[in-house]
Formats: sequence, C-alpha cells, structure tokens
Amino acid sequence: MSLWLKNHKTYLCGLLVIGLLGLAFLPVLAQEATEPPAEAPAAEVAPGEAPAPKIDTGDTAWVLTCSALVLAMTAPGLVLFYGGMVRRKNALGTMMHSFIILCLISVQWVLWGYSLAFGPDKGGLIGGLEWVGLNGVGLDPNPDYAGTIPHQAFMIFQAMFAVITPALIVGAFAERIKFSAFLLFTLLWATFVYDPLAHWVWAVGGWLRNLGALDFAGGTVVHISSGVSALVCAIVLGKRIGHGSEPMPPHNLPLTLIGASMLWFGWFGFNAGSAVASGALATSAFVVTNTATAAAALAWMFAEWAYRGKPTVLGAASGAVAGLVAITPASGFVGPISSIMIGIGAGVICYFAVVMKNSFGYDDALDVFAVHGIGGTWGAIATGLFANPAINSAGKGLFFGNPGQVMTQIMAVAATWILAIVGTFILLKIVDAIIGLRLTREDEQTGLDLSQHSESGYSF
Amino acid sequence: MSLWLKNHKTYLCGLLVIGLLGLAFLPVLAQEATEPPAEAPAAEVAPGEAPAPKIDTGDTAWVLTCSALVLAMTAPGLVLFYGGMVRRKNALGTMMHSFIILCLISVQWVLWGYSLAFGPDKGGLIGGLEWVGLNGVGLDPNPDYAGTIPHQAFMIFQAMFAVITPALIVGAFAERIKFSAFLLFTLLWATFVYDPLAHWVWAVGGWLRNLGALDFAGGTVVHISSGVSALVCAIVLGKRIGHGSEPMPPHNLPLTLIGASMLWFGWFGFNAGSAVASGALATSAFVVTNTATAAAALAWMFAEWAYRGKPTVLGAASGAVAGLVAITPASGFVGPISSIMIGIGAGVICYFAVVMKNSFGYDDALDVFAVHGIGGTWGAIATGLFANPAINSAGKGLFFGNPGQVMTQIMAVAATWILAIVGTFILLKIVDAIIGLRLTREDEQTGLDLSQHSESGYSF
Amino acid sequence: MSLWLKNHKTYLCGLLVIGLLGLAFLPVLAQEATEPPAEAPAAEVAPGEAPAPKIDTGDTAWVLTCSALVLAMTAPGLVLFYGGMVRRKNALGTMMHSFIILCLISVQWVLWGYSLAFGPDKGGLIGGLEWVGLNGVGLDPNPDYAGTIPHQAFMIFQAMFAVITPALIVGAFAERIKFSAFLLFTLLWATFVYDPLAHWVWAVGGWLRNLGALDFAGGTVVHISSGVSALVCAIVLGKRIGHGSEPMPPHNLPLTLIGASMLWFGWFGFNAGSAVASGALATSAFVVTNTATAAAALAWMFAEWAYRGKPTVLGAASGAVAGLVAITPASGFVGPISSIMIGIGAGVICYFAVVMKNSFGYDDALDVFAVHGIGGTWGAIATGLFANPAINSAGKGLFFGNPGQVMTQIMAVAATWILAIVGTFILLKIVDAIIGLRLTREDEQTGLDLSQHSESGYSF
Amino acid sequence: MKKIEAIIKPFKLDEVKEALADIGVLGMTISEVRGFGRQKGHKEQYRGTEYTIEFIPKIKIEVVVPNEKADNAVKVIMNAARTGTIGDGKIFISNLDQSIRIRTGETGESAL
Amino acid sequence: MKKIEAIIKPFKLDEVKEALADIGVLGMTISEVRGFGRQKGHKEQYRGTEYTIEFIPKIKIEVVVPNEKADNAVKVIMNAARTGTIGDGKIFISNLDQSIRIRTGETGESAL
Amino acid sequence: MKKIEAIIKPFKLDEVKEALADIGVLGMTISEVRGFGRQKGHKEQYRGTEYTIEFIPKIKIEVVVPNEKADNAVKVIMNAARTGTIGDGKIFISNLDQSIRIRTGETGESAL
Ligand SMILES: Nc1ncnc2c1ncn2[C@@H]1O[C@H](COP(=O)(O)OP(=O)(O)O)[C@@H](O)[C@H]1O
Ligand SMILES: Nc1ncnc2c1ncn2[C@@H]1O[C@H](COP(=O)(O)OP(=O)(O)O)[C@@H](O)[C@H]1O
Ligand SMILES: Nc1ncnc2c1ncn2[C@@H]1O[C@H](COP(=O)(O)OP(=O)(O)O)[C@@H](O)[C@H]1O
Repeated sequence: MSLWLKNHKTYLCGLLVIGLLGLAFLPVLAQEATEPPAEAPAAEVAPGEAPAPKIDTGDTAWVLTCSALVLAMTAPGLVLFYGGMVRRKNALGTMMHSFIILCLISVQWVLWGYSLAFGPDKGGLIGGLEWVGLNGVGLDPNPDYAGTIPHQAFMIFQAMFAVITPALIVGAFAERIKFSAFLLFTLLWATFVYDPLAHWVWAVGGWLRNLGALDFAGGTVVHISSGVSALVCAIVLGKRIGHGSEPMPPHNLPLTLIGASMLWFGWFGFNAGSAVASGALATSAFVVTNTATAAAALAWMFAEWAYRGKPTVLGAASGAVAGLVAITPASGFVGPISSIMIGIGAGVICYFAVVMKNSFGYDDALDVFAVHGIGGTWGAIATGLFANPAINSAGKGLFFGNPGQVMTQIMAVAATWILAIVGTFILLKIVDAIIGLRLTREDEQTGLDLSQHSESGYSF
Repeated sequence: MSLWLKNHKTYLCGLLVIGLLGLAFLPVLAQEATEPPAEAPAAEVAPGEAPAPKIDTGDTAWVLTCSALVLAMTAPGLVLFYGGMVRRKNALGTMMHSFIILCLISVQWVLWGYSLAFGPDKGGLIGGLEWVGLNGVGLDPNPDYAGTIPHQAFMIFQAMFAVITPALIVGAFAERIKFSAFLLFTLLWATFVYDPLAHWVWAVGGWLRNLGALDFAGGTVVHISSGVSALVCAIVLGKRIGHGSEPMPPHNLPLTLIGASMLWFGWFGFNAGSAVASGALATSAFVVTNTATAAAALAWMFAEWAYRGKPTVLGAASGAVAGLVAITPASGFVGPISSIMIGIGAGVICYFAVVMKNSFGYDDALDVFAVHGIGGTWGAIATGLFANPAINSAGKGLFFGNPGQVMTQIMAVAATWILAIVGTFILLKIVDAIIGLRLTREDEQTGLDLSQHSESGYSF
Repeated sequence: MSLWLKNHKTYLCGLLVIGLLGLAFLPVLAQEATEPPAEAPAAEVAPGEAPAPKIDTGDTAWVLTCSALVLAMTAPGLVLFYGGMVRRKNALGTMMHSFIILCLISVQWVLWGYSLAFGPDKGGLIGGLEWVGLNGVGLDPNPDYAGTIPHQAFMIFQAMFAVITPALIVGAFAERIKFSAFLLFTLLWATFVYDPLAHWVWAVGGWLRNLGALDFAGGTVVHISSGVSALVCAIVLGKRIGHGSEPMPPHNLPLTLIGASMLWFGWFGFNAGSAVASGALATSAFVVTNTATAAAALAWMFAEWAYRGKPTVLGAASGAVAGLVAITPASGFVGPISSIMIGIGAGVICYFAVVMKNSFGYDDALDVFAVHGIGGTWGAIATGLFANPAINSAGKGLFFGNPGQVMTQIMAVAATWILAIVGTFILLKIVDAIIGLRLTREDEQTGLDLSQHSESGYSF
Repeated sequence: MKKIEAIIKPFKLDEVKEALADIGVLGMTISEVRGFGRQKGHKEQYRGTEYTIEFIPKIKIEVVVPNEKADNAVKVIMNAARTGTIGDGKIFISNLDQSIRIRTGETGESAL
Repeated sequence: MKKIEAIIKPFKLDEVKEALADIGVLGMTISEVRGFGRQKGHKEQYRGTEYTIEFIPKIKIEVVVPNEKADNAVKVIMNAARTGTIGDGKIFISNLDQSIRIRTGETGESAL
Repeated sequence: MKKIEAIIKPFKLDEVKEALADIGVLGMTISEVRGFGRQKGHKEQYRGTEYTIEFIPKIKIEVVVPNEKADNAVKVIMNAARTGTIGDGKIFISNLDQSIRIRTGETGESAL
C-alpha cells in the first residue's frame, strides 16, 4: 500500500487538486439554478430599451477591456517572459506553469477564492463563504467595490490579479520543481496566502485598508507577496544542479522581450483598470504607468552600462518590468514627474538587487525576488513619499506634507512580508511531505519538457 | 492551349480569385460616390457638439475593441496556434493560410459577404444583394442588429467572424494543399457555406433564428461549420505522405501556446462582444467564457494524465480551445457554475475525440473536427441544457424546465452538419477539377514554404 | 585626454542622453508639487458621484484602449516585424532598437516633446515650452484637441505616435549602427524633426493645418517623415558589409508575420483612435483601415505572384503594412470602396518600389522608404483624391469635386520630405562627428547582439 | 573495423536505419549536414531580392562495423537510400584503428 | 597523428574538456549529433499520437593529437565521460595523414 | 582518394567554396561545429551573471578528392580561408578506402 502510494504520488496529487476544486462545487450548483433573476440583462439585446439603472457602458467597456489586458499579462505575457529565459529543455514546462495557473486559479476564484478575498468581512482578516460559487455575485453593481459596473465585472477583473500573482512566483523554482507539487502548492498558496492578503488590503473591512495603507493596483498584494514568496521557494527548493558552475543562458531572448512587451501592454489594464471606471483617474494611472516603466528601463540599462560596460536587452526588459512593479501601488496617486523618479529608483535598485543576488547564494532562477519583492517594496514606500492629493484626494505622501503615510506603508509592507514568508514556508513543507517538491536528479537533467510532459518544445 | 492551361493553372487561379472579387466591385464604386450624407460623423471631431442621436459611446467603444480582439484571434492567434503545430518545412505556409484568409475575407465581406449574410432576407435562406459593397450600410445604427452602435461597427465585428471561420478549417488540410487551390476553395466556401449559414442563424428572417435555436456567439455558424467542413476536407484530400509511419511532431510548441493564449484573449471579444453592447450581458458572457475555458483546459489535462500518464502542454492548450469553442453558443445564456460543467465536458469529450481519431484513419492534421466539430456540437447541445432565463430571458434550457430547447438545438446542429458536409464536398470537387487540390509528391516532401512560397521560415 | 575621449565615446553618449533628458527635468519637479488640484478625479472612485463635467466615459475608454493598442504596434509589433527580418546575429540588437525607443521617447515626450509639438503655438512652426514636464497638462479636457476626454489621455495617445515614428526608421540602418549613436540620433530626431512636424500638421496654429492639409492619423507626420528619413539614413550610413554578395535572408519569418499581425491589430488604435472619441467617425476609420490593409496585402501578393512567379508570405505581410500606411491619412475621410482602391494602389506601388530599390543601390535594409516613404506619399495624395464629405465634412477630395485638395496634399508632402531630408542629414552628421555612426568592421561581422549587448538571442 | 559515412537525403533516414537494423547493425550516429554537388539548390525570394541556396540539407550517417560486415552494410544503405534522382548522396569508407565503449572500456568489435 | 572521435552524453562535455586541457590538449572541435544504439529513446505524446524518439542527442568531440598522446587522451576522455549507464558512448580512433594550421601553414604536430 | 576536413571561420565559407569550384572540385559536405583552441571565446552577460562562451562557431568542410588533387585542394582552401588572425582553423587529411555514389553505384574516383 505505501509502495503503491509512493509510485502514484504524482497522480494522487491530480486527484487532490480536483478534489479541492470539487469541494465547493456541488453545493453551489443548485444555487445557480435558483438564482433569482434580480435583473434582466437580456433587456440589453433588445434594441432601444434603457440599460439597467446604474451601469455605465463606458466604465464597463473599460473594465472588461482591462480584464482582458490583465489576462494577456499572464498568457502570453509571463508565459513568454519566463519561458524565454530558461534553458531549452525547460521551455515548455516553464511556460506551462504560467498557463496552467491561469486555468487553475480562474476556477478556484469562481468557486471560493473571490468569496474568501472579497466576501463579507470576518474580523478584518478574511472574507466569509457567503459568496462561494459566486452565489450572490450577480450582474448588478456592488457599490462597495465599483458603483457603475456589474459586480461580476469587478469579480473577473480581480480574478486576473489572483491569477497573475502565483504565476509571478514560478520564476523562482523554475527548472526544478515537480509538476504535481507545483500544482498543489499553487492552489494552496492562492487560497491561504493570496486570498487573505487581498482581503486585508482591498476588501471592505480589511485591516490594512482600515489602517489607511495606499495600494492602488496591488504593490503589496501582488508584487511583494509573490516576490517574497519566491525568495522562500528558492531557498527551500535549493539550487538547480550545475548552478554557478555551468552556464545557463536564456534559450530564447526574443520571446522574453515580447513577453515584456505584452506585460507592459497588459499592465495598462492592471493599473488604469484599477480605477474600476473610465475617466480622469484611469487616465492618470495610465500615464504614470507608461512613464515610470520607460524611465525604469532606461535606468536599468544605463546602470548596467556604467557598471558592467554593456547595455543589455534583457536588462532593458527587466528594467521595464521593475518599473511596472514599482509604479503599481502608486499609479492612482502620483503625477508624471514623480513617476519618473519612481521609475529611475526601480531600475537602479532592482538592477543592483539582481547583481547582489549572487553573493547571497540562493538560486532565484528568474529573479522574482529582486524584481517583484524589492521593486514592490520600493514602490509601496515610494507611494508613501510621492502620493499627491491633487491627483487623488485619497492619498497624501511625505513630500506633500504627510510623513505618517510612510510609516503606514512600511507597516503594510511588513505585514505582507510576514504573511508571505510564514505562509509560503508552511505550504512548501506540507507539499514536500505529501508529494516531494523537487524533481529527481535525472528528471532535472532531462528537463521539465520531457520528464514532466513528454513533449519537446522545438523540433527543428 | 490545354498544355498552356495546365502549366498556368496556378496563376489562373489567382486571376479567378481577383475576378471574383472584382465582380461586385465596379458597380458599387459609383454608389459610394453618391452615398447620401445621412449623418455627419464629422461633427464628432468638433468639440462640444452632441453625438448622433442613438449611438452610445461606451457600446461603440466596446464593439470596436471586440472587433480588434477577434481579429487578433485569427492573426496572430490562429497563425501561431496552427503554425507551431506543423513541421518546420510547412511553418510559414500554414501561417500564411490563416493570414491570407484574413485579407481575402475582409475584402469579400465588404464586397458581397455581408450582404449575403445579413442583407434583406430572401425566404429565410439568404440575404439579398441590396447591401453589396456596403451600399446602404452606413454609420447610423441598424436597430435590427444593434441599436446603439453604428451599423458599420456591427458589420466589421461580423467581418471578423467571417474571417476566422474558414481560417479554422485550414488545420485539416495542413501540410498538403496547393496554395492556389486553397485560395479558391476559401473564397467559395465563405460565399456558399458561411454566408448562408450566418443568415440562417443570425439574420432577421433566417429560418434557424425563427425556429428559436440558441447560438449566442457562433457555435453552429463558426465552430460546427468549420469543424465538420474540416472533416470533409481531411477525407477528400487524403492523408499526408508518411502519416502514421513517420513522426510528425509539432515544430514549435511555444508558438502554439502563445497562439492559444491569444485565442483566449481575443475570444473575450468574440463572446462578450456578441452582446453588441457593453453592460451586464457582455459581462456575463465574459465571465463564463473565462471560466469554461479554464475548466476545459484542466479537464483535458487531467483526462490525458489519467489515460496516458502525463499531462501535456499541448493538451492544456487544446483543452482551453475546446472550452472556448463549447462555451461560445452558450456564453450569453448560462451562469458560471454551468460554464464549469460545459468546460469539463468539452475538455474530456474533445480529448477522447482526438484519441479516437486514429482508429478512424482520416488525417485531420491539426484536429479541427475533434475540437471544433465535436466541441461545437457539445456546446450547442449544452446550451439547450443549461440556458438560464435568469441570465438572459431569451434562453431557457432543459435544466430550467424547457426540454424542447434541446430538440431545437439538435435540429440546428443537424442543419449545420448537412450544409457543411454537402457544401464543402461539392466545392472541393469543383476546385479539384479546376486546379487540383493536392501538392505533387515532391512539393509535399519539400514542404509548403519552399514549394509554394520560395521562402524558408527560419534561417538559423 | 583626447585618447580618453575616443575610448569612452560610447559611454559619453549615454551621459549625453541622460543629460539631455535631465535638462528639462529638475525645473518641472517643483511645479508638479504645487500643481493646483484643478479637478478632483478621486471623486471617481467614490461610487455614485457624477464624473467631471465634460469627460465621456465611452470616449475615454476608447482613447485609452487605443493608446494601449498603439503601444502594441511598437512593442511587440515592430520589435517582431523588424526583428524577424534581420540575420540571427542581429536579432536582439534590432529588437532593442524599437524597444528602447519606446522607453526613450515616452520620457522625452513627457519632459519636453509634447510641449514642443502641441504646446502654445509659436509662429505656426513649433510649440512653446509652457507645457514642459506636462506642466498645465492635466486631467480636464482640452477642447482644442479633444473635448470629451482628459487632456492627458490625448497626450498619452499622441505619445505613442511620437514613439513609433522613430521606431519605424530603424529598419533602414539595421545591422550596422552603433547603439550609442543610435540612441543619440533618435533623441535628436524626435526633438528636432518629429516634434516640429507634428506641430505643423496637428497643433492649433500649425501652418500645414492652417493650409487645410488633410492627415487624419499621421500619413505625413509619421510615415512620410520616417520613410524619407530612413532613406537618408541608408544613404549616409552606407551598405552593410556583404550587401549584394552574401545572402541575407530573414532569420525568423514567423516572428515577422506575428509582428505584422500585431501592427494590424494595433493600427486600429492608431487610425480609429485618431477620432479621439468613440462613435461613427471612429467606426468608419476602423472599417476602412481593415479593408485597405486586406486589399493591399492581396495586391502585393498577386503583383509578386505575377511578376516573380511565387506569392510570398513576407510579401503578404509587407503588403498589409503598406496598406496600413497608405490608409492612415485617409482613414477618417474615405469610404470602404475607396479604401479598397487605396489599398490596391499601396500594395502594387510599394511592391515595385521594393523591387526597384536594387537598381538604385542604397541599402535600406528593411525597406522603410519603399513601404513608409512611398506608401505614405501615395496615401497622402490618395486622401486628396478620395476624401468624401459624406464621411467627414472636413475633407473633400478631387473625386468629390475639389481639385485643389490634391495640391494642398502635395504641398504638405513636399514640406515633410524637405524637413525630413534636411533634418535627418544634419543630425546624422552631428552624431557621426560626436560618436561615429557605424560599427567597426569586426563588430558588424560579429553582429549587434554580441558586439553591442554581450548577449545571444538564442541558445539552442 | 570500418567506418562508413553515408550522406543521404533526410527523408530516407528511417528506411536506412531499418535496413541496417535488419542486418544486425544496431548502433549509429547521425548529424545534420548540408551538401553541395550536382543537385541544384533552390531559390528563395524575400521582397526585392532573390537568393539561390546552394547548400542542400542532408543527413550524414556514421556507422562503425566489423570488417566483414562492411560490404553488406554498404549494400543495404545503398538500396535503402536510393531514389534514383540526382542528390542521393555518397558513401565513404575508411579504416578505423580502434573503437572503445566508454561505459565498460571494451575495445575492438565488442565495443560496437 | 591520431584523430580521436568521442560520442558522449551532452552534459559531460565540460568535464571532458577540462580533463583534456589538464593533459595539455588545448584544441578540439565539437558537434551536435544524434545517436542510436542500446540506450532507449524517449516517448513524446502530442494529442492522440505517441512517438518514440529513438535518436538521442549526443555530442561528438573530434580531437587530433600526436601519436604518443593518443592513449592518454583516450583514457582521460573515458574517465571523464563515463557515468556507468547505457549510452555513455564510444571512442573511435583513426590515423591521420596530415594536419595544417590555416593561419600559418604549419604542418604536422606543430599545427595542433 | 583523400578526405580533407577543414575547420574554418563561418564567414569564409563562400570564398572557400568558390576557390574549390575553380579547381574543379564540385562536391562537398559542410556542417556547423564549434571549436575550442587558441582563439578566445566571448563574454555574455545576463542580468547578474556573466558567462564566457569558449566554444566558437566554425564550419567544417568535408571534401573527398582523388589523391592527385589533394595538395592543390588543400592549397586553395588555405588561401581562401586565411585571415591571418588566430582561429583561422585547421585542415586534416586522411586516407579513404572507398567512395560510392548511391544513385548509380559507381565507386572510386568516378563516384565523386
Ligand atoms: N567530393 C565530395 N566530397 C564530399 N561530399 C560530397 C562530394 N560530392 C558530393 N558530396 C555530397 O554528396 C551529396 C550528393 O551529391 P550530388 O553531386 O548532388 O549528387 P549525386 O550523389 O547524385 O551525385 C552532396 O550534397 C554532398 O553532400
Ligand atoms: N556502430 C556504431 N557506429 C557509430 N556510432 C555508434 C555505434 N554504436 C553506437 N554508436 C553511438 O554511441 C552511442 C551510445 O551507444 P549505446 O549503444 O546507446 O550505448 P553504450 O555506448 O553504452 O553501449 C549511440 O547513441 C551512438 O551515437
Ligand atoms: N587538436 C585539435 N583537434 C581538432 N580540432 C582542433 C584542434 N585544435 C584546434 N582545432 C579546431 O581549430 C579551430 C581553430 O583553432 P585555434 O587554436 O583557435 O586557432 P588557429 O587555427 O589559428 O591555431 C578550433 O576552434 C577548433 O575547431
């Protein structure tokens, strides 16, 4: 029996994932059937009739467009960005990580994730199960979150955030994790780290929201949480075989550069969509996102040029991503000139974080911690510095006369670091005990593509 | 003379295609010149003035955005999805198929396709020629189809559907069709199969529409029609040389995965845009599209994992596409939990359809029939099962107390199968007689890229 | 000292670029801090409140979406389109050109570019420095340019045009320019050629605008200017080593085809977004953009098929781009049938321009002049022929009874050619004197990737 | 021992491999090469320019066999690889001093 | 002079290179080849179809050494390339008539 | 017959091919190889890490010629491939027992 168990661990994990997904599944099916026809969107197809009272067509168009854009950040954005950076033998497997997270968390979010994150508050710490299976999450606006778009539009926009966050982590354990372990870890992490954290920061009643922490589009929830968790993953999993002795150059940098471009493109949805409405605030967020990103790419490139003698393409792409990360929490609070500062800071700080990595000796394969952990932390603090009440009355930073904001930001950062470190560590240990995290030596040498998926990325 | 004809068949085909395109061309040119300035969109550029009475800016923004998204499904979506799956020597040629269809049908649609499909009804079977060259298809809304956007916005959104449908078929005859024959077949198929079918299902007066068949975004018109036609193509063209004996692995699966991602991204336009307005219905369609797709990808992956021992990346990507196909007709009628059911069904059913293909012996090279034909059929029937009047009062399925809907759906499916089989078969025979469908043995061995286009995809 | 200078020229250039960027930087930082809270976009997040008076959510959603689309034209569009066409050893370096321009000009535009182009007019020739650092460019609409969207939305939309224009030029000097020289040239060109030209044609008070020249979306400003400048670059830099003797086939045409697809996709934003509002005019521009592009791709393909015996994939992709270029100035003025004419003209004319290039002997590596210079010139003149007052009352062409328009168009074209030739020539000479334009023989033989960036695109 | 190098058309590889297996030759090493000879190359055209690609993709099979098997091996390769059209390729035979199996250190024919 | 051709597992390349450098062999030429032999290939599956890929990626090292160095070179290659599992590869040794350094025209052992 | 193997710098291929054609050598087989020797490799840097790539891309030309043509062939290859800088490559000459044209079965020099 125990031998059988050992041999079938991989498969068992599949069942486990299915089981977990299924848990919340059956009870809610009935609910949908009896869901009250609270409003009649069908009216919309009949020409000439007025739309439901409060829904604004422009705002809804914008938020749906943004939801599609944020999806494009994960796939094909991250799929390409990370996929191009690994060695050829791991190309498909690494791409699969991002892609399957999109699938897994899309379902998890509908079944229970949204409810845990945004459902009726329980003590500031977590949402209740009232909205499991989207029960009660209908097509009327929910003024708590967005007063002019259907509640489900807000839900699906948030779904894309829940998707990309664990997908960012995969860069840390690239090229050496078992696929089954990865699946289970992702599902647990989304449920026990991401969902609570999203609640703390964004949900009505969340304790960090109540504290007054500013995080417009997810600097803490998305980037610090994934970046810090990535560091824990890199340390717990250990180095790749040959790390430090063999060269491990990216196998296809054009893919990485396209991925960075798609991330930039999609990030407009991420940041400007976080206004959950079309108009001035969305415009402001759009402008500073573009500006900070550009400045950060230039800053990384020039820093590298000065420090190492050559401006690299991977550097420019990485700098752009660092800029996107850093401007994320600030994007609804700062003006264009401030965004240049934030971008320059991000490019320089993250470049040196990447350089210093080697002296610490952990193998964060694709530098998730340096870019998202450090970049996100810089962005969260910078929000506390540069937030300009003329842009958004909800935020006032140190440079505009509110020194307290920086402290609040630091508290939010610290809380996020702690949750990410503790949560990730525990979950990794659990998954390691059940399935085992790392590939066998032989599988790792063969590569993810053949060992985990029986496929080759390229057949030239 | 007949020898000359034989040697120049290829080129003659080009002339034929041009000729056909030109036919409707000249008469309408004059019309445009005298087109009455029914409304003055120029007013829009002058700031401060009110827009034309009934046009809603949010709805129009949404439908135009969606039109761009659906274009992205064909190129680069299908270009990549199919292009990555063939062998290297056919990479460019296969990509060209999708790309040139985008060009060819974009022009065909403006010249006569839209008129045949949506023009004034003739007996429930076909549209009249009144709208040839977009004569009378202006910038005022046409309340028959979409009351809050310019008529041309509806037209261009539909154009993208007319484009992608034949582009889906190309997976069936991949790696062995003559380029000239392909061009001619596509033009004929769009005109004699797609345009009538679109009329039946969607046009005012279309007989399947009158019957009450539910097809929100094109399950029958787009997917069943292309999938079933693909099967006919695969059978009539015969197998590729070496099929079954030589390995024919995909040459570049990362491209295929990016293609699947772009399909997913663009499909939001396809399904949520089919509300032809922004708002609750579009939101609902968006949400179920994402959810069903994710569920289908997981379902295919787990089915394959259980059945063959390994979860594959191509499987997950294929499952996502199967899910997108299946949710298409249902997307404006069902809720999120139903969409998970539909997705799981799609993933499992299409996976086994692909597996069973080998025992039938036809060579549907890229599994168009299994994914679009079978997946589309499942989706059409599932719409009859899960349609929830609380989502859209226009649709009520078996599980909500209307058993008759399933029968209506089956009739629509059957009609589509019959038109696709008969139409495709006749057109293939005609094209075969005029130009010859298949490459010579030598050209097929050389590959499409060099033999048809004198180009190499890669020069490494 | 002079030796030191010689050895550090490359690095000095970096400093120069930073310095130039920094020049306008510091003075404006203070301004932002004191920027009056003229309007309170924060109100937007508070549900239920009315948005700022004149901002239309649908129009804003559309223009922001279009801005993202135009960004996607540069990256990943041009990155891929050009990157796939060069030899493998220059793949990354060529991609970097487009990508880093996106970064560089995004910052330049915010700091001083927008002010020079659209700032308060100085004698019809240039904008003043009043808007440096976006001082005074806020979130209220500026009715001079777009009355229903925030001024910054118009600014960021225009930023994407300022980005892509120099990015088009890079095809001319591909595979042989020093990275540092390229950076400096781009910054100067954007400032001294693009910004004034944009002012002439689009700004309130610009002399070409006052003249009545029609250029809806940038045929002169973007395409003629970049295409003609490209010709000057090709001539001044001279041929690549081995040009004419060694084969230089594209290394990765699938990337080029994806790039062309992304250009098409993004160009909807370029043209339809130039209505700076959602509605009838945007719809019309969208429709003719798609139609002309498709017609041009077919025309190029058939022209090549007839002339050389094979329809090529690169030809179809190039034809599509030629069509996009040609319809750009006309897109807000002509109807669908005219757009087919314009497209056919573009495909045929640009194909033969490409063929004839070889007899002139300059090495415009990726045919920027033939496609953008010639195609743009054709489009500008065609606008004077086909402009239909029924589509847009602001434009009336020869075929609609206004022969004078053609002359105006020719004047605008001539002015653009002259500015582009003179400006580019002077700037190239300056940059050559300071840094030197061309790579050393050895670096050119090694390729851009290793010599300029110490990276390899692929590691298979 | 003899080393047989055969330059063949790529799509003939599987047939040659089977044919060798049939006579008990169970090891070989192949590589992708490009050949130049009587067989004409193909034209490629990219926009205004036309190139003639003179080097044609071929597969090189290297197989080491005991002396007594050499003639037979050559014969089956020839039969399997022949299409009768120009460009079928060549077989080159040379002498080998020694062969060693890395795993075991076996030498000579027992290393094959 | 002797020409040594070693077919090895790709991930052993660095070790073999170091080992040769240690005994003073400072030049070599390598190529990517695919091998067929006792070592079983792997399975790949694409949708409904399963393929067995029988040709396994290997690295071929070609190194020319003076006669007296040959035995030693073979020995260090064998030690460095061995994992003890099937598929470690072969070493083939043959005689070379002449070698020339293109840059200088030097011939014989001084060309190496 | 002699088998000449030349390892050259990739961009010299066309010149060598022309030079051989000029003396009537009309067939050859080439492959992409990587070489290690006196010529230093290049540095690549990816984010924090710097690698030295020691194996340099080279082209290997294999050409079989009748004995009497060998010296001349070697000479023209040498002239065409020489740049005078380190890394120009090597020429190796060895003896060939037999060569066969697959298409016709011709053997010996008439097979070339
Ligand atoms: N002298 C030669 N030395 C080495 N390889 C040769 C030689 N001649 C021909 N080849 C190889 O054999 C292949 C086939 O030769 P070719 O002359 O085209 O046709 P055939 O074998 O029918 O005479 C060439 O592509 C080349 O790879
Ligand atoms: N007769 C042969 N001729 C040429 N190469 C061979 C021969 N036999 C084996 N090889 C090469 O050696 C490699 C290893 O051989 P294999 O039989 O798999 O394992 P082992 O070396 O452990 O016996 C093969 O992949 C192939 O490249
Ligand atoms: N002993 C050797 N055996 C096989 N190939 C060698 C040997 N020495 C050098 N080479 C090949 O010759 C190439 C050139 O040699 P290198 O020492 O760099 O320069 P040079 O030919 O100028 O002396 C190397 O890259 C390698 O491919």
